[in-house]
Amino acid sequence: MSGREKILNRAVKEIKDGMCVNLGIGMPTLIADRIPEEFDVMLQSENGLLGIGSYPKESEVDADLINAGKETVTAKRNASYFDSAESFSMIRGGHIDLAILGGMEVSETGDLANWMIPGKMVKGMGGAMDLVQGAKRIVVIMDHRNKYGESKVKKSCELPLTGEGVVHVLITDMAVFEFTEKGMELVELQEGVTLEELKEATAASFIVRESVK
Amino acid sequence: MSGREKILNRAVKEIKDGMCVNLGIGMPTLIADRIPEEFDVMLQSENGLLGIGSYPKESEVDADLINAGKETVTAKRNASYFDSAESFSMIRGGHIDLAILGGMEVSETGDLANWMIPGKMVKGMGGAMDLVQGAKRIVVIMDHRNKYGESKVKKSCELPLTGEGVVHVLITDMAVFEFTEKGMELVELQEGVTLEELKEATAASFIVRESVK
Amino acid sequence: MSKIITSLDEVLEQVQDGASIAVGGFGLCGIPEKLIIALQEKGTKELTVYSNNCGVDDWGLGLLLQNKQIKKMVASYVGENKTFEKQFLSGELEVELVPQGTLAERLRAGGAGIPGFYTATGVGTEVAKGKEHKEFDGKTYILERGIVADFAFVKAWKADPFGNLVFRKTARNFNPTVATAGKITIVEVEELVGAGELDPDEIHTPGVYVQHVYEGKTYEKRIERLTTRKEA
Amino acid sequence: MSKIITSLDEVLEQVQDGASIAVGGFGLCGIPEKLIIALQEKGTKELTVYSNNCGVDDWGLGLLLQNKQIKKMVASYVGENKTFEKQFLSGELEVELVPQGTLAERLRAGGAGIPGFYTATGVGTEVAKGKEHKEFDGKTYILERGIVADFAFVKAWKADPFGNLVFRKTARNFNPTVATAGKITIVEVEELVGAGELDPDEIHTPGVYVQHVYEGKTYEKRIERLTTRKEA
Repeated sequence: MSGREKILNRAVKEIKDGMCVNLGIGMPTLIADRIPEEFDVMLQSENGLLGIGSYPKESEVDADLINAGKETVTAKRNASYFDSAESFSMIRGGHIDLAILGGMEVSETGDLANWMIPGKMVKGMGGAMDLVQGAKRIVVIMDHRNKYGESKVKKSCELPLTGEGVVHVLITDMAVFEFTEKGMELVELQEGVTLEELKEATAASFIVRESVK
Repeated sequence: MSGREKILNRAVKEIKDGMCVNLGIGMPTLIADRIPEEFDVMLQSENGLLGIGSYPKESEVDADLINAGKETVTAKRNASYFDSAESFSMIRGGHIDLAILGGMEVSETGDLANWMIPGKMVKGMGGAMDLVQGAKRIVVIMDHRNKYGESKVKKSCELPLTGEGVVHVLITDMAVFEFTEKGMELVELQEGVTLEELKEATAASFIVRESVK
Repeated sequence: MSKIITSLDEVLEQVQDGASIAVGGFGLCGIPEKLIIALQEKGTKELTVYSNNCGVDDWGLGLLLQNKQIKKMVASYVGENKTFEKQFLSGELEVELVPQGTLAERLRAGGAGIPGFYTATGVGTEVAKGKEHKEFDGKTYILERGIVADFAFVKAWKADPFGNLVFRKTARNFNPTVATAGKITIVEVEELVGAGELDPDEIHTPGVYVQHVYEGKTYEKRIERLTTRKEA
Repeated sequence: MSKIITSLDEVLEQVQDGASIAVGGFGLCGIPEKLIIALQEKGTKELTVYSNNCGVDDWGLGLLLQNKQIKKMVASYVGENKTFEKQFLSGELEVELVPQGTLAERLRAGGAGIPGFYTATGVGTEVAKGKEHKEFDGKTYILERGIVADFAFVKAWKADPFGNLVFRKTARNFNPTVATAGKITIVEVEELVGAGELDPDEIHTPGVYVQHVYEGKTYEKRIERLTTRKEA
């Protein structure tokens, strides 16, 4: 199983029946297909749709119906459309149960950086800064290391922050961490990863939950 | 012509074709019937209706359709319904061209008191404080004197204020005043009233526009 | 995961003495009749109620007043109610009068995760006393706080099983605003429709704000001021 | 007093160099195509534009960029546009990046007469720099300002002669919010309907916010990312 597969398979377990969920652009979007069919889950798209359906058949394509990644989509049963102010009232007001977002860096205090790299062209934060402050639970998914093999799980973020102390759960291809009052806590190792390997690969300090030892 | 008739006849002249207008509860509501039929005027009701129609025929009465005075009404062509937050966005955001409100006292600096009398049971300000701050133009209509013959047009209000320096036009049974940078300015005398009578009946200091002299 | 409930009693079990409740309606129009009656029967006390009005003596929130269940009332206009007057004058009832637009905006802000906002409404009046004043572009405004209530009681016209709501005419009023401001939002409707039967473009309140939906029977819908013109 | 206009040129005469314009749309979805093209043709310069995105190189607000009409862009995401990148890096274009929800709320606040509000969005980030911080109930928030623009450019689906608007699906997005935030709001629609033809319960934007309505023909409605699944 690829690292990405491991991440997605673990991430989907965060989604419970009945939840309203926002999946970030990119890798998080792929989680949609893995949600158990028997679940009643409403996916929110911050441009103004609660109840994202599958991609349309070619004959169903509608330029007036896109998701936050600007992809053509459909709406599922019981969906609703609304304007952008309403959409972020939902998000900021804590009415979205869960947001799953991609990350560039996560710090041991739960800071998240995922919107810009200094020196590179700035694209903008879109709705990410609103989501990390508003959704009830923030799950970040990302590769544990960058392409140079350096830890993306840091003592403190080097990239500009998206939010400070906002991450509840971090899921990487190596492990799953929760951020609690105790600090950053390892709660699961991905299959085939040892605690020693993880410590080697991680710049952040973390505590190890009893169940993992 | 009764004092009330004079007030209503003069007040309706403040309404121009194409305006969106809020008429306060009580005497201002009576202005609706005097708006020229050829005018396209939309009356706003702060409970959530733009485009108040006439009172319903008995067969048309609908408990779900009332005005801010809790009277059953109808909706006219091109009307819209909306929620209370939206209704006051319209008002507070300056999208209502004109509000005509009743008054208990008006001061020479344009303060308005129209919501409570100390010692009497407080009923509440309803939407009056929002209207006086939000509507583009505030016209107050009231009798010039109270039942004891005392001036309701004061140097400063004795009753608790609804708004400070908010009145643009004051129409009484004796005169019409505008509030400008110059101060309170007499712009019209009601028929049959002399300047001397007005001065006698008015506690406030006012200047007299050239055209009235 | 249907949100439909067939009895209000069970869900009202959650409403404990001392709870705060935001209640929809304007006058007697669009009030959650059934929820108010059920709460009267339950007898929960020491309530803080946010609602534009407080009903009349024998209907709407007046029923909870009569039953002495309300400790504090936050409203913009309370003029139609003798019970209210008595309890207020005797000091039994605490009252906070809030301009109507400020009340609507405070509920909207609470629901939208906005803890405070500035408004010119009330500047220079008793409403401004004790509140932070701030100038923006040369004009003075006061700081008002968002309201989040433990519960929201909402009356809608139609709902689907996800809790998407549609309101009718001016019975909409505070209902959609209140629906966003409750930690637990309970909605009573005249008609429950099947999944997918509401047009997604015409939904006034998305179901994300709603926890429970109850279909009420035979709405009384009292009229406060019946005004008519002659039949032509 | 119909608000219907049959040419955009006349009404755009009012838009002078240096004007600020709030523009609806998300990506290329629900953008006011005709207004943007007409403004490109008019050539008005030194514009400040408030819009979630800035189009692509050859469509939407990208057309105004190409034509060097925009001095300052206030947006949440501008990633799809090489012209933008070039002008930004060369310093020709001033850019203010605003979180999407904060941008929506700032426009909504401006339209609603709220000069400022507090939000947690952006606390601890670059967005918070230089902004007032305030604690409410132990949590830190920053003060954000309402936006009022000289003009609002809106794309709706249907309108009546009073300017009541109905939007379609996710083409609604920023359009209703922007409509409230313009001193002069100009709306283009796909279909103009007769007076009274819109159901008052289903109007998304009441006409009070709208000054001019224009019926556009043959909308291009470009799709940025065509994603499909196989036909069954």
